[in-house]
Amino acid sequence: MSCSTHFAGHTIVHRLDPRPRIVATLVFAILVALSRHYPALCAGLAVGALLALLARLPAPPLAKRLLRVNGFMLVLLLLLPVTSPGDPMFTILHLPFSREGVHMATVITLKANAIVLAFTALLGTVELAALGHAFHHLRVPGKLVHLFLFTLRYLDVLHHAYLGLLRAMKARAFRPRMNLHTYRSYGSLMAMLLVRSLERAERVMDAMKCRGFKGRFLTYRHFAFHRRDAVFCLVSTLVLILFVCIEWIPGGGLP
Amino acid sequence: MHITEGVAPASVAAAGALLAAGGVVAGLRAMKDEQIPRAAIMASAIFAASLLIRLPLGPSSVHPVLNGLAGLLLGWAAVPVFLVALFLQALLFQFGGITTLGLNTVVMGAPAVLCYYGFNRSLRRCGSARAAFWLGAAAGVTALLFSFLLWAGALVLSGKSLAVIVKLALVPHLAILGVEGAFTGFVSAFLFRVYPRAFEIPRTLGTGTLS
Amino acid sequence: MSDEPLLNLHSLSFSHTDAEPVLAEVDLALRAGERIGLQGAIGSGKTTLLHLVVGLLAPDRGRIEIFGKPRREEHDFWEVRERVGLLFQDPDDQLFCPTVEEDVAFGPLNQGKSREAAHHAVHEALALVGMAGLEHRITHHLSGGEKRLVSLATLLAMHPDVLLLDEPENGLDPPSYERVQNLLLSLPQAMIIVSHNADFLRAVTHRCLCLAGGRLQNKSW
Amino acid sequence: MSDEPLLNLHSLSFSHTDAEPVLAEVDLALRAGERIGLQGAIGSGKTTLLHLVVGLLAPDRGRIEIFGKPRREEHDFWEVRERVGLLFQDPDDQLFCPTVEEDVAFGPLNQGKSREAAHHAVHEALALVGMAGLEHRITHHLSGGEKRLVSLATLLAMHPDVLLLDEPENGLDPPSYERVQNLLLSLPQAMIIVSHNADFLRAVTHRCLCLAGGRLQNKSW
Ligand SMILES: Nc1ncnc2c1ncn2[C@@H]1O[C@H](COP(=O)(O)OP(=O)(O)OP(=O)(O)O)[C@@H](O)[C@H]1O
Ligand SMILES: Nc1ncnc2c1ncn2[C@@H]1O[C@H](COP(=O)(O)OP(=O)(O)OP(=O)(O)O)[C@@H](O)[C@H]1O
Ligand SMILES: [Mg+2]
Ligand SMILES: [Mg+2]
Repeated sequence: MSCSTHFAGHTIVHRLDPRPRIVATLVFAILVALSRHYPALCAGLAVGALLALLARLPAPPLAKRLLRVNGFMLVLLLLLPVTSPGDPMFTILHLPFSREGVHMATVITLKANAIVLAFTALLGTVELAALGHAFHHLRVPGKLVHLFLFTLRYLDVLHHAYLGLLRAMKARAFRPRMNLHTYRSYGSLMAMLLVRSLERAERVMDAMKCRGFKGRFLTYRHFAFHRRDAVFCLVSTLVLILFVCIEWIPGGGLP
Repeated sequence: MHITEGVAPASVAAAGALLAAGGVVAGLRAMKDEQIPRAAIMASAIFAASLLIRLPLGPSSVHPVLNGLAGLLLGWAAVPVFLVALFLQALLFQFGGITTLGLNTVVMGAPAVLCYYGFNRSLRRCGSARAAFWLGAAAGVTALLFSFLLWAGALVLSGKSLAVIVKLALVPHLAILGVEGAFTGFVSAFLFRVYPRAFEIPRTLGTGTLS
Repeated sequence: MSDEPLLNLHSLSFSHTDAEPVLAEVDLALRAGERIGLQGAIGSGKTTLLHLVVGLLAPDRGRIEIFGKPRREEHDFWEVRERVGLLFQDPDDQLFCPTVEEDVAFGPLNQGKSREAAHHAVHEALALVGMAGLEHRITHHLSGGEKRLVSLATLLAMHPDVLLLDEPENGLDPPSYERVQNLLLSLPQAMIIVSHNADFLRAVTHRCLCLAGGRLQNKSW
Repeated sequence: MSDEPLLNLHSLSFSHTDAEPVLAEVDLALRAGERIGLQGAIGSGKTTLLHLVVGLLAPDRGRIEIFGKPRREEHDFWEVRERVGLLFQDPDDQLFCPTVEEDVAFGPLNQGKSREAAHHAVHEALALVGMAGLEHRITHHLSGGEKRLVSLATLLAMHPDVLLLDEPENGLDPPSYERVQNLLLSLPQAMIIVSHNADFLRAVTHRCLCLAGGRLQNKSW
């Protein structure tokens, strides 16, 4: 069991170099976040959906993620039109639904779904350790990259330790209820996990020193930039330019 | 208490990202190379705990936020630690999101740093596990309360009409305060008895390097 | 109770993932007072079998009957866990409270005992494993052998009818090893004991089983 | 080099806290090609002794001489750590990179080797422990035995002159156990091997020492 797995696969998206994927995702997310009009937002959603299809994201987990975002959006869709001041567009049960409210809720929903789809398809498909190395090549500060890589390494160690302790508690007839005994027991569980991990952190530092570590990390893995990556860069640049045209050049993007 | 993808308009998201970047740089400078494994283990613990531990509350359950605890144990390094934990949550589970990553880092990280300044020193000097419990509990409550205020502020800045969400969230969050306080208190008292070194942080805001 | 087995597994199958099964059609009966040894290569599923018995994992197929009742749902196992003590393979999993006393009292408190009764059970159990006087020690600072013995005390304090012990002798130095061996011989409970150590099993158990390829076989010495 | 010991400890004393000392006036010499076994009760200070040798802990009193030079400061030990391989008691402490390949390459890269040379060292070391083909596996998905063998490969990739092995056979099933035993017999390096298992030490080492009460004694079989 693992709580840190990416969407593995062998599609064209999976085989792309992670570095241009990171850059493209970031630029795309920023542009979508900046835009306000329906044509561009719909185009963004289409791009996100296309990427998700290309990456063959498995339906059930993807649906769960989208539900997590859209659950909140549903609340917005129900609340915003009623609570935003403005001209009523229509009324249901005597509640006036304002035009501004409907507009705002729809825009937020479109943006969120477009970004989530693209983000999941492009970055959710990178093996996590490779993502860390890609950050390194993109000049993210070294300490942050190593913090990221170490965090990955210890996620599963901790997860296992947690499962072990939780089972031991259950095996001794523990049942979570709403009382101080429960909070204290979970507190002990968490603290014991921390104590053991903090001590482990010291031993890991020792192990690194023993292997000649003198305060500077050296990376071993490198990426190869293939022709398909060049094609991806070109296509994504074009798509992003087109997106800017649709949103910001008055009437320009659309015939 | 994450700000969901797409909710914050560009200006608010950008302001959050800038603030977070400042905090992360400060945190990285404060963190020595030797502390990287320790910070990483805290990041995994925070990530795992918020995912796995469910504290029963009435008919439902809540997960601990732990940013008060992170501040007590990490100082300024809590900010990059939250950046990493939140990035992983967004990437793997779509809690929060990438355009709101900066905002969420501020919402979680700023109260952590506040707790460091407010409670770390007294915790190191206090004389009994009971005192450690109350100091930890105070840190947990303070951090969560402050996080809620930041979260509410960011939402209201994003659109006046979003204030209604804040009103809806107020009552459940007040209930959570007690649970978070008790939980952080028990963890602090445990650490105080078993591993008091946990509260020693070699150096804060320093002039170290970024890489 | 007499001849009715305390614990009865009928053609139990289990796999951790969709991969090949760890256990395939395992049958096992444990009677009162009986001590059974369980051997098998690394990763053969010994720990998995013990975890199935107390409901920490749910079988894919097969029936589990404990104390004469079938056990299927989580709440069926609540009673089981109060009467069957499981010693974990890694003593670090077992001890999670700050002090020895709190840790040993955790089980009795979960059984609904009063603070006084729990206190009494703690002292009795620690005396039984020869660790009286360690009440206020920090569990985390105990040595490996002490951890193992205190873990055993956490079980005994719950007065279980059955003990499931996962490598109780692993990583012990000779004196602690001998203490564990004598303690097991002196306890009246029925037990299943997992170990890689044939000598230990020969000294402690009545009969020995071997888990291989997901199946249980009788093992002769 | 001939008769000059690789490693020489002179009346070394050490205590973790202000409490009673873990090591008191320990003397030890290790010569080229020699394999020394080290036994002792739980908590007797075996691990502590190995950590002192590579400078992870600093002695309270006494002298450490390695490769003919006295070693006192942190930077004295940089050379020591490049030429003395320490196998940690818990393999989870040893493997900290995401993949096996990166982990094994970590040491050679720190020694200043080029990427190609490191690559070569990785494959050679993995082949030596019989784990060739595991290069791209995620370290934390390895089984216990595999972790142990890969940890050993991380040391061998640095081509050390001395190996310090802390319970290298612990928790292994018979086939892995045998593989480790044969590997150690086939390696040319001088070694100190800590273990609770007398049979293992008898098979692998030339002589055996016992740590008790903070002092080292020769042990006869
Ligand atoms: N949580 C899990 N998820 C997936 N596979 C698991 C899990 N736990 C154990 N396994 C696998 O199931 C198999 C049986 O594991 P188990 O721990 O029962 O073995 P074991 O016989 O106790 O071995 P050992 O002697 O090493 O303790 C192993 O192959 C192991 O890798
Ligand atoms: N970091 C520490 N702080 C305080 N005491 C320690 C620390 N590490 C070890 N000790 C104590 O020092 C003593 C020696 O420990 P060490 O780990 O060297 O024993 P060991 O011989 O390796 O035991 P084992 O066979 O269990 O591995 C033990 O009593 C232990 O409790
Ligand atoms: Mg097992
Ligand atoms: Mg040791």
